[in-house]
Amino acid sequence: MFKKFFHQFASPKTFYFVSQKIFPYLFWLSIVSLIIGLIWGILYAPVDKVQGNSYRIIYMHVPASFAAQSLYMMIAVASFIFLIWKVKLAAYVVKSVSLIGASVTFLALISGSIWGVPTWGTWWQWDARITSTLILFIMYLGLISLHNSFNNLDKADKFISVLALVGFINIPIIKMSVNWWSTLHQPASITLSSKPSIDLAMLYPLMICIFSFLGLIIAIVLRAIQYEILLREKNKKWIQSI
Amino acid sequence: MTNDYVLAAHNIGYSINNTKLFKNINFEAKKGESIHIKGSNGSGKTTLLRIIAGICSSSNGEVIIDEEISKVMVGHSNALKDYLTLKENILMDGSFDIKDTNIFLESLNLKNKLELKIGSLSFGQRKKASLLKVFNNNSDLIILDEPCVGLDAKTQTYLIEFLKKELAKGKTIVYSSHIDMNLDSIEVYL
Amino acid sequence: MINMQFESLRSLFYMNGHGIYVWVVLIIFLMVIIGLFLFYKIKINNFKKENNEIN
Amino acid sequence: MKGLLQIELFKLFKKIRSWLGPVLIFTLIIIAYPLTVEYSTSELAKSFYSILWLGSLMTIMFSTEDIFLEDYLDGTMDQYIVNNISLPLIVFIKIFVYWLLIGVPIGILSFIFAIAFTSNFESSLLIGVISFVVNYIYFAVFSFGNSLSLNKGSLLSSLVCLPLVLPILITLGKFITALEYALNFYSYIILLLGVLSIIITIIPFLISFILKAHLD
Repeated sequence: MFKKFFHQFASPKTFYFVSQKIFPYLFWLSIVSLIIGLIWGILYAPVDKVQGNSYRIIYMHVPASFAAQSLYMMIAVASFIFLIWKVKLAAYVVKSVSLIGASVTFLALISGSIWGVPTWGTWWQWDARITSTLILFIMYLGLISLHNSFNNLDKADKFISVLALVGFINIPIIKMSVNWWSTLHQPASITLSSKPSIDLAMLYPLMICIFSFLGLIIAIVLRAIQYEILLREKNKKWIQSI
Repeated sequence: MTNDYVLAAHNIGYSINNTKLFKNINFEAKKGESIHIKGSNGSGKTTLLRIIAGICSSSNGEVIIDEEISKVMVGHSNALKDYLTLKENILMDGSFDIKDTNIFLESLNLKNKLELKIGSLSFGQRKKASLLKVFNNNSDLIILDEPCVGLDAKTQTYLIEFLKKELAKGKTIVYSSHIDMNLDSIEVYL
Repeated sequence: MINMQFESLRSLFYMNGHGIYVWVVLIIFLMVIIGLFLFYKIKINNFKKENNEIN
Repeated sequence: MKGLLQIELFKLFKKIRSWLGPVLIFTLIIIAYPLTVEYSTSELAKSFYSILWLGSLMTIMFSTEDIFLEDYLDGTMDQYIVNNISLPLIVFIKIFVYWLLIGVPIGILSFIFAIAFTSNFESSLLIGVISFVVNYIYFAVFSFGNSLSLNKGSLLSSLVCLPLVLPILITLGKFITALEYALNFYSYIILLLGVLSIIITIIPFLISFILKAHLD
């Protein structure tokens, strides 16, 4: 019963048309609220006493890191569904999210690195969080290159989902061990992690930015999945009539 | 469906990247029968044989083989180790020893090659060496993918005669071949 | 709670010396979003074009 | 089971370059290391451990490159399935055999080199034991990576494996610190043994699933 429902809902065709309907709402809503959030954050939020204006990077950096982690979660769930119930759509999700996830993680890394210049005076710090984000980026790259190296996409789907699940189990282990490792060093005087009692006036725009960015990324993910469906199922009749 | 079929295939289809390689293949084989799989290059003969052997899984349909039945398969890749001698390769198989193999080694002209590394044998000799698995088997189902490629006329006749005897013994053979092997086979076209 | 933090356009761009970092990050941020969006838009459009030509 | 073990051991043993090569490369890395720094014994001992761990990591990464590739290409793997030989068992045996012929010598060499560099027998003995355990973990992880990228080269597998071995490297660093300052290092050994026991059980099934997908 559940399985039947699941298969029907997860049929690429249904998904294509449903997402086609959802996309514009999600996209424009996220765009508008992201613009509001960014303007609020960059122009109107109060200045941070310690870091000065450079802290405003937080309105781009934190949404990106948050999305980077959420997208990996999405990949893990999709791979699980693919491996257990053999739902093809889930494999398309894994494939299309991995590229977007990599770009978002790259965004998180580079914004963090630029933020590091005025606050730490260096581009790169072997801080626990940065290191685990770097590893996350490498994991995304691994997924992308693994999928790209196989001509037989059915095989590639299986490999990428196994790897994604193994990576998912590995993420908390990496976080723990990296945290553990960085206690060897002198703790940085200001870390990204310790936001000393963030002001509400800073927090509201941050929240808006986080969620609207996530919404925007999900809208793009929908597009990416649609593209993947078109590409993989181009022999199907319904696609030829689009 | 009666139970005396050793091998039965129903509506087998195989597709790569949503492109169908073949579909709706049906055949059944009893003991003592053979099946000749025919088709042009790239039509999926090897894939079909691999599906029958249980190495690949088909995209649709199913192959029913009695679980009790033991199989032997010789494909394009001959599963021989270049860096080992012929003797070591034979012993590695585990299922038979040199004594039983002696007759076949003599008739295949491999007797004096036992101590040579596989790497130094010719293509035909390697093919013969990989066919030893078939000559010296107790399996009920024999799967052969282009067994005659690279064999000289004498060995071909020898192989065909051998297979005829096996059929008479009640074994089942599934093979693909560009050469007609005169085994009175059921023909399956891809 | 909501106050404009900068008196002039000049101080907005300068941000007490931190402006360059903030604006560079903003540009990269927007570029990645727009890039991803356009990437898939173009790909889908190309696909549809080819699809229509074939049929 | 015993027969399979003998066969795999024999196969690897006969391929001398596949097991002697990595052991030699490991030796060369450790011997070359003092030549790259200015001579001073205390300095040498300081980063000796990093070189040791990275040396064994690299060696094992490189030595597992064709652990499954050969059997996949020459059709031996097809024969395993046709003959109903359990694939997880074969995978387990292969990893074990590689560890026996490459990992164990590297562990012994680590012990010898540790004495040479630190001249502390007890800690060197511990290093040797840890090296045995960690080498097995490396073999399992890199076999996993190489089974994924089977015929696509080792670049991909190193990309895949890096995040997986990172926690191990960090644990090793912690272990060395504990050893040097005479803290309680047994917890790290237990931790590594725990990881080892999980890996020994899970990896063969994971790899055999992947190999099966490759044959499909």
